[in-house]
Amino acid sequence: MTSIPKPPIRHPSLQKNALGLTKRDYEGAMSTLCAGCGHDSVTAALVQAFWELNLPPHRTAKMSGIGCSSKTTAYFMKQSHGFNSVHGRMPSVTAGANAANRDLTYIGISGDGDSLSIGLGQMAHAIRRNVNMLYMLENNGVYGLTKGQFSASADIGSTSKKGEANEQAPIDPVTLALTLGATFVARSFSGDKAQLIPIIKAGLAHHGFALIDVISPCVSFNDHEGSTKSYAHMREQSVELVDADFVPLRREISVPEDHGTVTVVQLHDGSSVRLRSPDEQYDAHDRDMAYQHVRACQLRGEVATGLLFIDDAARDLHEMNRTVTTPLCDLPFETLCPGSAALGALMERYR
Amino acid sequence: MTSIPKPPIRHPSLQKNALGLTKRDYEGAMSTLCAGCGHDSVTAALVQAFWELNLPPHRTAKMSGIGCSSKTTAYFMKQSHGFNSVHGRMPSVTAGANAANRDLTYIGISGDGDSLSIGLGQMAHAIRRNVNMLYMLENNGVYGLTKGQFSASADIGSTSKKGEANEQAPIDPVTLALTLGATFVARSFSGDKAQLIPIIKAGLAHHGFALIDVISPCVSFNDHEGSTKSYAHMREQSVELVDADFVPLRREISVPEDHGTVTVVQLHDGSSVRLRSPDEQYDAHDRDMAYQHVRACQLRGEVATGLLFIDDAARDLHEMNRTVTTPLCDLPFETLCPGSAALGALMERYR
Amino acid sequence: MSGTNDFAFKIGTVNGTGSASANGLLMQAIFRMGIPVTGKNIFPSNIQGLPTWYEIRVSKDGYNARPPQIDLVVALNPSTYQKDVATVRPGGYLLYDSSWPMDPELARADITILGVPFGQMCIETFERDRDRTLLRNIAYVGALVALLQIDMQVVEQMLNEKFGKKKALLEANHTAIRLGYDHALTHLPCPLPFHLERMDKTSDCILIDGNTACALGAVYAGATVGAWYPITPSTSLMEAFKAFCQKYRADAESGLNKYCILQAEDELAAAGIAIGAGWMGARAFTNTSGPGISLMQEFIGLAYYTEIPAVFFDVQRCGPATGMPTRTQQADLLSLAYASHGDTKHIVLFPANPKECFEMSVTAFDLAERFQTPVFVASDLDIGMNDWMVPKFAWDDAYRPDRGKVLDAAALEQVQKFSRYVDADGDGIAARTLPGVGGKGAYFVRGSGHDKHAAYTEDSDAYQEVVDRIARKFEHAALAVPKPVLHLQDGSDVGVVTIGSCDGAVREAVDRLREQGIHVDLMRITAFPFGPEVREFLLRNGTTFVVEQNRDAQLRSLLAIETGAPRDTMIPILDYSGLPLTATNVVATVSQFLAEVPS
Amino acid sequence: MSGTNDFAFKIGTVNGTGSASANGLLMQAIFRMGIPVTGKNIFPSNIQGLPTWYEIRVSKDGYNARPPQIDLVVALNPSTYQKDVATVRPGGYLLYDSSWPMDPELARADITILGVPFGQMCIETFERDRDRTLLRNIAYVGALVALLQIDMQVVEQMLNEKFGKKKALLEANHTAIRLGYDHALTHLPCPLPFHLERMDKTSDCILIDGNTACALGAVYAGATVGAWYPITPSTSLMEAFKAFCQKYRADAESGLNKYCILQAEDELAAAGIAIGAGWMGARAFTNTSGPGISLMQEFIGLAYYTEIPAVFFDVQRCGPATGMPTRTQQADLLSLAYASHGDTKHIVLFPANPKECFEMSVTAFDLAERFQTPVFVASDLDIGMNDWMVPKFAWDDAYRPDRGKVLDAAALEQVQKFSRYVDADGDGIAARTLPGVGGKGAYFVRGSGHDKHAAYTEDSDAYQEVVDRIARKFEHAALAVPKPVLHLQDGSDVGVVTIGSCDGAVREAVDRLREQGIHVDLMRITAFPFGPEVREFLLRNGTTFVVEQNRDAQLRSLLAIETGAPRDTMIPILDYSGLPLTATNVVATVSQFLAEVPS
Ligand SMILES: Cc1ncc(C[n+]2csc(CCOP(=O)(O)OP(=O)(O)O)c2C)c(N)n1
Ligand SMILES: Cc1ncc(C[n+]2csc(CCOP(=O)(O)OP(=O)(O)O)c2C)c(N)n1
Ligand code: SF4
Ligand code: SF4
Ligand SMILES: [Mg+2]
Ligand SMILES: [Mg+2]
Repeated sequence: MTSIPKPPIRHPSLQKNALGLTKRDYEGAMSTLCAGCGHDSVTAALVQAFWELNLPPHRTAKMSGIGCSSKTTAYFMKQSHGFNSVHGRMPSVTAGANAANRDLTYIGISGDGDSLSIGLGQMAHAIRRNVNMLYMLENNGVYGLTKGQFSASADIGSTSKKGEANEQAPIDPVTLALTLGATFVARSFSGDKAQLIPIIKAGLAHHGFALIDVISPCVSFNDHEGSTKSYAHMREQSVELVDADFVPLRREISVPEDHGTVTVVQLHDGSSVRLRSPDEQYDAHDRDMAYQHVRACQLRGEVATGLLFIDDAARDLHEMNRTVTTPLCDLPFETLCPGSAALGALMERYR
Repeated sequence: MTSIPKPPIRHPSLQKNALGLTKRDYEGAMSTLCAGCGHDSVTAALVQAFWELNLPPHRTAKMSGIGCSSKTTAYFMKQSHGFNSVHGRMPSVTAGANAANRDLTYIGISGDGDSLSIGLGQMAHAIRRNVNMLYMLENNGVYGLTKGQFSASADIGSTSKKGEANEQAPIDPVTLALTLGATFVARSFSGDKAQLIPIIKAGLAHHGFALIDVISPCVSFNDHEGSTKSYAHMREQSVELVDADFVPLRREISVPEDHGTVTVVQLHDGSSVRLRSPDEQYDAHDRDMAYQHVRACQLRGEVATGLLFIDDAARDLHEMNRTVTTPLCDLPFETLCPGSAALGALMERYR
Repeated sequence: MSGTNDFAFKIGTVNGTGSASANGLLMQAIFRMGIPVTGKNIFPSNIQGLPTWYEIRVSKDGYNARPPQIDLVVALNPSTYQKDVATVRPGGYLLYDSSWPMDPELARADITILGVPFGQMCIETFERDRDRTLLRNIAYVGALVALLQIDMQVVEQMLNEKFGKKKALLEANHTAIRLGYDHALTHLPCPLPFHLERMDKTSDCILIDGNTACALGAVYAGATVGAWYPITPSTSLMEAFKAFCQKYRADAESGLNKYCILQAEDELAAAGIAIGAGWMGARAFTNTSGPGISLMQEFIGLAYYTEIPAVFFDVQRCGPATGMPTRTQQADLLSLAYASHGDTKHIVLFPANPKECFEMSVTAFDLAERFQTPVFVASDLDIGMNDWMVPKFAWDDAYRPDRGKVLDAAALEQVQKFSRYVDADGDGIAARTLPGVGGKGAYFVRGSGHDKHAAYTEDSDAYQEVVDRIARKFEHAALAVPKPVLHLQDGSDVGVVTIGSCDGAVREAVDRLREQGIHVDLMRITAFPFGPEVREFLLRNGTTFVVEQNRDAQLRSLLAIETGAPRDTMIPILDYSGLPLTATNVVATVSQFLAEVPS
Repeated sequence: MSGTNDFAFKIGTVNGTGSASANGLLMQAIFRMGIPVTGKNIFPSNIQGLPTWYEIRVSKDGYNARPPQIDLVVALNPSTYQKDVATVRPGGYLLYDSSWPMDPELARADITILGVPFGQMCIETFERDRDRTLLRNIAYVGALVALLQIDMQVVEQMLNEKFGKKKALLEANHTAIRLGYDHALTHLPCPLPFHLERMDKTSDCILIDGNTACALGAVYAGATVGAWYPITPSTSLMEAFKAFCQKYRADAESGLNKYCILQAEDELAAAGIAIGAGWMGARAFTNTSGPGISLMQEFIGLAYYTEIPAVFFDVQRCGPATGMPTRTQQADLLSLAYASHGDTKHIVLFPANPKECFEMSVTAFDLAERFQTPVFVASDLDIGMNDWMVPKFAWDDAYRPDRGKVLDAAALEQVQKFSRYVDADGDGIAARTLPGVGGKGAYFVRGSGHDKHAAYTEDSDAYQEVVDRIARKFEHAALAVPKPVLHLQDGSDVGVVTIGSCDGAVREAVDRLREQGIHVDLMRITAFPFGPEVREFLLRNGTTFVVEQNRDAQLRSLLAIETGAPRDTMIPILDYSGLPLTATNVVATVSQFLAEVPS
């Protein structure tokens, strides 16, 4: 019900997947995000991935916290149940839902504020529990919904719309997850469908906790310093016009389909980010190599993307807790209640 | 006021330090921990370190959360103000205290439950803020005060007093802190005074957040599996006698003063831990090398100890926030209140 | 008052020395002699080395409150001799370990001090340090067997049951018992004027604590997901749930678990897990205590507004903040009833003993699903961790869980359009669907403003329509929750209202008052929101006393807010010592008041 | 009622299009014409693309509540035309952007619809997309200048002030203004029957929002540590504090900051930071809204029990859970008054407008240090984020902070022994020391049970002694907090009680009622705990109406609990629409009640 035309999700044809569903069947309510918001691109990629994987929408549960990113669970798969919970606490709600019903596909959507500040502890412990879910961290370095405060992933020196520079070292969800023992760790960019969609499909296929750190620019507030084409620069001519509530309309940022291992992406403010996707030799099964690769890229001023680590042998929450294969919520009461005879016998042990 | 004789903190003489204070002046209330608890050894090491550094007790603030470990702030330096706050939230209280008064020495004492479960987010963000404090994580792999549940640092396969094995991968505070950008990261063992005391002194001297992960065995509940001398084994002859509330008296575990780079320490339950302290070549200024060293030890089944990483150039909370050198709590009101003239002028800007 | 089968004794030891099992042995022996008995454990918040006490009350009339006085103290912890001597009622006895001399200063003319060299005897008799420490406890049991005429056969029988297979151990225990017993018989005035005689008043009863009972209730209610973060005094609830599940919930073929217990990283996560599981349609719960309730406030509000069932056990402890974690109190009443910011109100159940813990635990799961809302069971440390003598629990195999209004695939076929928050039946309860059902069933749960179709809204009317219905839902809940327990007397002089674990002491007080010719109408609150009976009772008795265990008269506040009974018609009788209530203070306040204001 | 200098109009646009500044321009122009004016921003909880409204009320009599009716709607958002048309009062006007045709279906016989092709004119006049979007806002301002007879000189003067240095921009704005103005003059019935005429009623007033005022108060009170986690509608409070500090708190020589603002990782940490700093002796605060208050509950209890000063600003928003973050409400009253588990009670201040925000912000820091306890300032979105016309703030340079009882090194010299929690003066307030002071001053802060010497205790008496003193402390606080504001009339027929931002609407209602011959005594609550005046007022007026903005009559509950006034003598008048209160409902309820029950 927003009045801003959204970049339409293209349907070359209304082609059907194996379930006889078209991509429309995987869409949701109209996005209320800013035009050009990276999060909308991620939503589009999710629609594509779920459609391609022939996943029945009603067998998927969409989980999120609070934030612009967290709102997006409403913008795809309207035939799925969704749970927009409280800020930073989506992981625990998902762990509980998954514990009760292991048969659904769980996709959690969060932001860098939701996951790295208020939600850091919960994300860390969902990783430790290896909850079987795809965890999308839509990372824009700011608190979008509350209008652009720095998040814990903001780069040092990055400047806010109010002009102050961030002083604190950013938290990198990828090295953090690798350190915490995550069993699937990947990174991509909201505009890089060619890379993002396959990674999403891999994450959905992974048995356990799959983290995808998606760089997803906030067109309204990710105002990096130094760039001559940044808001800071535009402000020179028009700051008084650009009131806090003015948000210029933008198109989503996307990268060419067939890029090499290093891609340079221009952001709206004119700054750029270098993405490095792993080459052929890269072994995604070695946690320490993955960590070193990501750090090496960081030191080169590059962002390592792609599927960086996977442990496909790890046991998930249910295996660690040895639960029955039937979802707990489907067990008939008769098989759960010991009954009066057992109680009678038990009572004797308290005498 | 406990009835169990505690391992007396030895005073070879009542020698005075540069402030003319004896070690007694650095002691606190009588410990109420179990006899032989590793935490008491850490307390003794702290007394020694503060005494040797000639730190005036009243210029130190002792901070803690909740747990047996967190109780120990009461057991040293009775002339210091202490703050036993709430479970897992000591880092934020310390950040606030430090923000208000940058001139005091801050020592925070926490446990693995306090820091790695409920307090993970706060510890991570204290690291990010580089709060100028020494953070002692007294790590025993269990929740001692609540009687032995697994903590997030419990080893896989380690079994509880009730006999069940831990399934989840442990969180290692050292690699976590390195990943989060901590500026001082060290590890030691409660009984290894020769190594621990110098590290504590270094941590107190560090300008910024100094983490020391101290392996500090819980004699009552750290019941590792597999060991023939574990409680599990003893239970064979005497389980009914060993009621939940029976705790055998133990002596603290300590290691010989002059051990080589690898030390094997026998724990009360008969299990052992291999400690590796870095050799001469080791460069404690390279974050990535430190990370790799710790991981390499882990994979060899060893625990890397010693001062593992230090960044002595980093800026602390106050430098990042550009606060005045005078403690904020000491600024005279007159220098803080703009006064009526300024207000009058300001009012015109709201017309 | 004290006499045969009607007295109380207290044992003071050091925690971590193994006396708990010995004290349990004593309790159980008396119970097996058919004599009503209660025990109150008064323990410190550490693991080893601090003073700990165990109070045992023997009451042929079945009073289970803390005793008004202590006839005998067994003092085995020199650091508390002074306190212990002071505890003995005039004319009473103190038994101590004479292995080490007691400061004569401490002697009191009006009590008899008896000594037995328990420590010495054990050192002489046993080799291993641990045995010397542990068997000293059995030795004092032996002495009490002689002094109180506990049936030795019963005790030896229990030792056999316990150590039957372990000959050496059995030996050692029998020896230890005899050490104390023989020494007492030969050197002490056995039996004491107050002692035991077999009765038959316990045959259809059990000794059990409330946390175990809550856990058992959860198992019988069909709960499958339990999430928690350890905290005294609620920890043993989840430990019991796990033990019962291991016993009753292993799948016949696979041996896999028909339950999932998650130790969360904190209480916020524990609440989130329970809510996530409740949303999925599993019966889920979490157990905690005051500090956890504070941390769960945000999630509680979410479950209230999104209308998701979940059960929260609050085993209340003493004080604000960390307070005294090993002491009891009823001070979370306001925090629970109106938990979370904004307009909220919750169903809270108040068991008075372990039997009600078992029953209300089941009721809580039914109410949570029926009203699609978080339900609290407000127990406390006294109920939760002490052994109470209560009638055996019963179970009706015809019981089936009340799942509330849930539309499955078939039911969805029948409806044109599914709207999550529409009040079809006028009872304020809207039908829900469970994730995975498909068809028209999908909807979006959000803690943000939503209309009756569960769609996002910032429209005043659409928003109010939903919160107004939720308010209506609670009016219906007030009629569905357990009714207050009334004890009425004709020609009563005054009304007394109480709650939870105050029950025993207040009923004992009512009897004492009747002996004084004062007739009291008693109402025990068992649930919030209050049903009409509560208001009626308060209005009927012009002035009432409200007995509760907190400083700020929180129950009285709830009564004033919800029933409209004027605050000042309710006189608070408050105990926030952290110890279980005794009848004494209640009797005194009421009789004194009536003396002043002749009705 | 509407007429010259007495009417209201509403502008409907799409958020993210820059209309806020244009609306501000309108408000300020009217204000500078000397005419009392208020604006209410009704905005969505997203960043771009959703409907947003701005209501401007012009009131020669100075009424600042939401207007009872809207005379003119400026409809620039096609997606809300329907709603907007319905909003216009019979006989009123709708002005829309006729660049794109409006569905004739929407027309209403009883209103006049005016069209101006704002969009088209801007497209024709300006090149850049952004200018076309932004200057469209200035164009509708131009039209309103003509329709309402806003003083064009004032407007142009303001544009000059704003863009003086930027010629091109200035040009563009003047052009845009003229576009709207000229088109309106030639095609529309200017002026409308209700319009503006210069007055001199605003010369000693300002236009300011409550969050800015709270922040300014914190600066003047000498607060140096601010900790927060962003949340609507409290975010702008810390942003304003930062801006003021940058202006007033740079050290003369070094240029370094004489303040420290920490953006915490969450609200728990924000509370912890404020408490840590308060313990150290700095004046510290945090600002949040409902969800944050829920998350801070545990820390609040810690500060209460350990007696540490800290100020908490709660800018209340609408609903339980996330609710409607951009709507207003007063529904945290119970959550604040008794925040945290266990027996707790807190000082809460209730400003009614930005001026009181400034003053109570200072008072809050004084009370927090004097009573060594957390103090809450309960504002709301309406006060916090809307621009209010209030008298200029004044400051007495003789003011010095009340630091409460703090023993410094010198004072410690004088005492034998320092015991942190001893009530030396009988006012329930014990002297504290600040860390670092040395000498006898050191003590150990613990949230666990402690005695009056701050030593750990599990002893009932020692524990009770401390919590009893804290209770006494709050009896004294009740006498020290701001008194209620009373508006009494002789021969009054009924009493009305209200709180916070209801003030304007209720006072307007009182005037309307007086015109109907109904005389009302009005009491506005400004603080909790309540002083004796509150109880007196309630008892004096047998029946009172309690006007508040929440569903569950939370203020009435607090009054029933704390004053003893029977609940049913207080008739609730509730508004929880999320929008600021209007006088209408209050007038109707009171007059109707008196009609039924003739007094
Ligand atoms: C408990 C609580 N605190 C604060 C908020 C306010 N809030 C809403 S979203 C948000 C941050 C969102 O940032 P992020 O997760 O990065 O999402 P983004 O908008 O950037 O996509 C905050 C602080 C809240 N809703 N709840
Ligand atoms: C909010 C809250 N939840 C739970 C508790 C109960 N509790 C006290 S200490 C503790 C764990 C302590 O473990 P750790 O930090 O490892 O300390 P240790 O006793 O092992 O030294 C817990 C869960 C509490 N005090 N507060
Ligand atoms: S504010 Fe930023 S993150 Fe939020 S919707 Fe707009 S562009 Fe996206
Ligand atoms: S329980 Fe463990 S951690 Fe706690 S005091 Fe005893 S030995 Fe130490
Ligand atoms: Mg973000
Ligand atoms: Mg531990």
